Amino acid sequence: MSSPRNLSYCQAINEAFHQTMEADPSVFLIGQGVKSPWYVGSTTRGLIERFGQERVIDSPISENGITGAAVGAAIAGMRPVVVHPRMDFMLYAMDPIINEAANWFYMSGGRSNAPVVFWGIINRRGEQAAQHSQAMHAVFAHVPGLKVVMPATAYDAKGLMVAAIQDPNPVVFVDERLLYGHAGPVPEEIYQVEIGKGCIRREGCDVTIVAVSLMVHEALLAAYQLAENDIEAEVIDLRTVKPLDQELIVSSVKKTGRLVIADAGWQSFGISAEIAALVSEQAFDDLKEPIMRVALPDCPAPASMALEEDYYSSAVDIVEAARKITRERKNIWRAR
Amino acid sequence: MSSPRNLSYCQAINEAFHQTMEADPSVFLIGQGVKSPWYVGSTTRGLIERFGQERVIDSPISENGITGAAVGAAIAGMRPVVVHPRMDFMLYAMDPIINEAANWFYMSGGRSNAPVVFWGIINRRGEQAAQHSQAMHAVFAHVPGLKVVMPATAYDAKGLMVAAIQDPNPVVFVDERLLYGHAGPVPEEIYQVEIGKGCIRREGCDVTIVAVSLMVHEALLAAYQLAENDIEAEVIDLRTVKPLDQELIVSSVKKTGRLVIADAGWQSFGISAEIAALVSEQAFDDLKEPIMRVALPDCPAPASMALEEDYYSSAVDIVEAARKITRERKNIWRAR
Amino acid sequence: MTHDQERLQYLYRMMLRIRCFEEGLVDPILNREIRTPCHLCSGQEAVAVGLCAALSKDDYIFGSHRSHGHFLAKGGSLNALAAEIYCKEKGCSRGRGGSMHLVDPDVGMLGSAPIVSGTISLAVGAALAASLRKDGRVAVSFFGDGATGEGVLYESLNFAALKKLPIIFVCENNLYATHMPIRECRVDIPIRRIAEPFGIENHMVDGNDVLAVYDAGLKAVEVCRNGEGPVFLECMTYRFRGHVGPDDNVQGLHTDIRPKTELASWLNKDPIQRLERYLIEHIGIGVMDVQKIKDTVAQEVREAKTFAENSPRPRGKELNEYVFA
Amino acid sequence: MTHDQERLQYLYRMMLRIRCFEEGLVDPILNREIRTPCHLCSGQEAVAVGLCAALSKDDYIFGSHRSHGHFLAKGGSLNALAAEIYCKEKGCSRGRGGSMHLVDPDVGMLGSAPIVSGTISLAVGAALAASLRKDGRVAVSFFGDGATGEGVLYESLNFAALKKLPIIFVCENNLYATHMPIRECRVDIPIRRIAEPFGIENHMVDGNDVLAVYDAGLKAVEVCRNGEGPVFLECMTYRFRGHVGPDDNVQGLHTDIRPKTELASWLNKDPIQRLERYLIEHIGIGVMDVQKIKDTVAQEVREAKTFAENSPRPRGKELNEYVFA
Ligand SMILES: Cc1ncc(C[n+]2csc(CCOP(=O)(O)OP(=O)(O)O)c2C)c(N)n1
Ligand SMILES: Cc1ncc(C[n+]2csc(CCOP(=O)(O)OP(=O)(O)O)c2C)c(N)n1
Ligand SMILES: [Mg+2]
Ligand SMILES: [Mg+2]
Repeated sequence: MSSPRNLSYCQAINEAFHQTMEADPSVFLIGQGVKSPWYVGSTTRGLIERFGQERVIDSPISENGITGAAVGAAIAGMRPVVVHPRMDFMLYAMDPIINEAANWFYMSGGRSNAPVVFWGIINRRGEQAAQHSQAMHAVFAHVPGLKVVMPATAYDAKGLMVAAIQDPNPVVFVDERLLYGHAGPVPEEIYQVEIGKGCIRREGCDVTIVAVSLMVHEALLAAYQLAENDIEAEVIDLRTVKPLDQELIVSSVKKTGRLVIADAGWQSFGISAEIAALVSEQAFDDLKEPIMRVALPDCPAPASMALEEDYYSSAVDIVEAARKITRERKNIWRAR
Repeated sequence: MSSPRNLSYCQAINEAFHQTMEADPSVFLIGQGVKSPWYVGSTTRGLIERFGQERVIDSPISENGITGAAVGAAIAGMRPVVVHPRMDFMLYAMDPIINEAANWFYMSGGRSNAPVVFWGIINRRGEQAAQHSQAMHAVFAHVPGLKVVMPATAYDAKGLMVAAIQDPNPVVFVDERLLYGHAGPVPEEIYQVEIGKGCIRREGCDVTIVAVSLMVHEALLAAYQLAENDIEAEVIDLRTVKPLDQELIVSSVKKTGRLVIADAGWQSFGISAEIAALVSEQAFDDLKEPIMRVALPDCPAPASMALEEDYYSSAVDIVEAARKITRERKNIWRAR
Repeated sequence: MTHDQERLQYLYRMMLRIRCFEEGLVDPILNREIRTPCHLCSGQEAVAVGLCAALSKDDYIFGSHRSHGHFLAKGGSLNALAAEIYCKEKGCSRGRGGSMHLVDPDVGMLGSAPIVSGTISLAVGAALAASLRKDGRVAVSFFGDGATGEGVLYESLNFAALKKLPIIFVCENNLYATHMPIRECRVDIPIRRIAEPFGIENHMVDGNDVLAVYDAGLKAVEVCRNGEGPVFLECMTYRFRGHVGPDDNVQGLHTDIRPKTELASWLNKDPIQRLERYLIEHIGIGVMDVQKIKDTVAQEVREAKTFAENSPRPRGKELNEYVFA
Repeated sequence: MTHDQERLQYLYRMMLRIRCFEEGLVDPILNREIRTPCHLCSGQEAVAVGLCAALSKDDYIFGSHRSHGHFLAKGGSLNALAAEIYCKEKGCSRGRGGSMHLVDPDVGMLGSAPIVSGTISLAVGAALAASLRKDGRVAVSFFGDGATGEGVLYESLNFAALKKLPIIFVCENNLYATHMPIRECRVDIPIRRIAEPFGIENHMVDGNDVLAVYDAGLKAVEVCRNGEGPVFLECMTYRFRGHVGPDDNVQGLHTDIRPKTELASWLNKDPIQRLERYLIEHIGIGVMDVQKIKDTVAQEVREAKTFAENSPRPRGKELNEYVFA
């Protein structure tokens, strides 16, 4: 690979589009706001100029119909990416995503597939309240036939978008508007980050922190703080929510015996539950302490910033959770 | 209470409607097929004759609009029940259910509530395939602001429907077409089964089986078979999926030390995951064995009956799971 | 328009094949040999056949819950259809889909599915694909009168009109959606008029006259290939049998609320008999020739049934195949 | 129609209150005192005010993302609105909702929400409630031209027409949906025509003429109260400010693609100035009287701002309140 430059998360996504669209004329982009940075930041910069309005289709406000059209185009041999500049809008499009796309390959007995990317942006905070802040990756993860990826870094944003576009199946690509400015090294050439594989962002032996998307950064912050207290946390970045990289998670917990899960969605019936269930099935004998979950409470997103502060979790909560299950080291905490 | 008669599950639901509509003129029924037994069995028998077409509204095929109208009517002071004769159709109505109803009370700061019942029928098997077999209770359970109930018996079908209608919040009532013929004692008068409370259907000390809806019956069958092998299973019927009766589950597992969860939805990221996570958080020290989950594989529903047999789980699978975690009694099994 | 003999015989044979095949399902459904829900299109064959005859093999169609006819009319294999309805491994969807999921990409039958209106936007997407590739293909979406209740139809009309996509929206108005007469589903204004606020060319067609459908189809295809699509066709027709299965009344639920006289009057307009009379009386095809077609079709259908019966069931251990490509 | 002085002054005062209040938000938005996304309706006040003036207090309305005007026009409290926009505990939604969730059931403002078209079906439901209770209420749904892309609008039109519900669909056609001119969202046919296939009475209204809106509202209300609803009104108007916040261009993203000349021509049609001229030139209201109204309104708005600033923030430990009733 060439030496990587630093790109922001949204520039990385933009590069994924430029390169996949260049490489394959069947790739196209459709959805609300593809030509408006208000909606999608600079993820689509230069695409219309380069590939034309035909392949970069800013659409009427018709989430259901447009998403269905993307699915149909995929069935007819194209590789569409359909964007929902807020995940919340996808609630209008559940029929084509779940009833049609997710089931399509199976119910045709493998005779027809739908290689479509459902790109949903989590766009939270900023006193936008309940209908404009939702993270719904857990809903899609529950549905057979869908893959769900959630990049935390610029490198993964590009590599997972490329992988999603090139995958023969419907993939839900969920990114986080709050990460758009986050920068990191990104190779120039086109590459995939393998769907279904997580990675270890930091090694440690005392506690495993499994995190995803935004929460990976909080987990790393937390690990740093924990290290100051001689707790060495291993931080796993899921990258893909479905299918889960079970092996990576389980083998880390087998090593550390302790698990904190950090998700940016609701806790109840969320992805943190599946990870907890998985580990308590597959690493039962190795678990030394109860599994801790750091995720959103059973509450819609509030508008008021004062409430948002309490609503969203951060490194502090992860540290707190990790601290609870590393209690034999309590004396260390006390000492400081 | 008067001495109960035996009623079928669907007659019990029918009685809930007769009695709540009689008691409260703001209760009304709307949706696809309310006047067709093909859609809703005999759950609506006699309602039109008694309450008129105004309060028993068979609707155009417009799940989104009709569900939204039910939500709006609730906001304007009515108590609508909106039926989806197959849960699969609710995917068109996710916006009014989730974006609007679930968030409504919160985002109005408690100034306005939406007492609506979203009645979704799981209608599976019969070679109906992927779009006509789905159970999606886990999706709704994930969403703050929604309650989710799933009766297993005729008694609960009536009591939970009454409770759902009389609850000031949006409640998702999920029943199972396969149970419509199941009969049991049902008191004549109007009564509620408390939302949020499960119950113990069978006491036992060796293993806890937490089940819901259809799977309660499979769990009881399994318990019977297990008892023949000297394994005494405690069977919990959740009745309500959200909010979970945490105390009941946890205290049973504290007693038995073993847990099998039997759900009729998909396993991955499903309700069985939340229950497993809950127990491994709150009864960690009491758990003697890994938690076992019996639920649907990560696969859409197939048409072919031959595949259906493998797809759906039953008492056999529960017995198998329970057997695995009662391994110190393995000798008993071997002996037979 | 005038039609050559060969074409006329083709239309006749194809309608007959659908009818004969579906009527052959009645007994196996009633005796539970077939369990997958079958929505028979008996009486409506002219729409599927007339429209598909106007298409080329490469063109795309999407169907609904009632798509045996669409599948066959577009050129799908009778054997594969029969085997699918028996939910066998040699079915067009390998027994995973059943009656409501019929697919054969090789002949442009991109799929059918029972969520009402669910495939309309997919057909728009196929038309979009054709338009992006400039490959001259046309897409057809078949749906019922009941589908006019679903918002996604209007979203599809709007987007297709905006982008001038090569798509024909074919509404088979059989006057009922399950137990609901269309008058309880929408006000009494012709369905085709829903196309007007989107500026979409629209026509009412006698859906029991296969030649009328064929002609309307040819014109619509031409409009679409000229980049002047979409086109909306409302085809008036009627189903001779139950909403699902042979007869909603004999299957125990008594949900067919259609007046007997109404059914009788439509039976008089049977599209197959109509074409048969036309062939004999106006085209001069002999009664014997017609009988020969009938015999051939009957034979094909018998063979298909045997094929289906002899095909193996999917094996349980292959349950999880085809979840991902 | 002729209008009495009191009514005219009311219309003027109400429009001015909305304008003055919203213009007062500009600085606090720019300096980030206000963070909740504010979709200002400056320029569109006549629609909210004219329509709501035709309603009684008991009638219902539902708004959208751009509903400060609807809330005030229906009689919502200025203080409660201001406090909500500051996301304070004394806001109409206790700071949980922000600018896009305005509610006051006591004056029939049943709610607003930013999911495009999301509240249209809710308004249909409120009309259904009124019709079931036979309480004579009318429901109004306010939505934008962009909302015509969403299928649920058509489902709502269909059901409301079928049941003759007392609802007025008010489309505020301001020619743009965020960065998209309406011509990129649908073909060039008047929006109001979408009501036709459902047999719904529909009218085009000058949305910058408050008297025209008021008169159309009165007539529509009468139609609805007579059981002959629904009615669809397309009100042509224009927003003077950005899609969200004061100006889409100064806030960094430069997404306002509207021609300057177009904006200028609409500024000339400012509904408030228009009514002001009319009051002075035709009704004989004195310039001093107008000034007095302006002063009163300015004072109210100042007080509301102070009220909002002095209201406490919601407390973190009350985060989970109001999840369930
Ligand atoms: C979204 C959805 N809602 C409801 C149903 C149940 N359903 C199956 S067929 C049907 C009627 C369809 O009527 P129409 O479109 O006129 O087709 P026809 O059966 O007359 O061919 C309905 C309501 C469904 N399959 N999907
Ligand atoms: C379902 C949905 N899709 C997209 C959006 C993003 N969005 C917010 S406002 C808006 C434009 C609405 O335009 P219009 O209805 O004309 O109202 P206007 O802003 O002009 O008042 C859009 C697309 C949304 N809020 N909800
Ligand atoms: Mg029909
Ligand atoms: Mg607009």
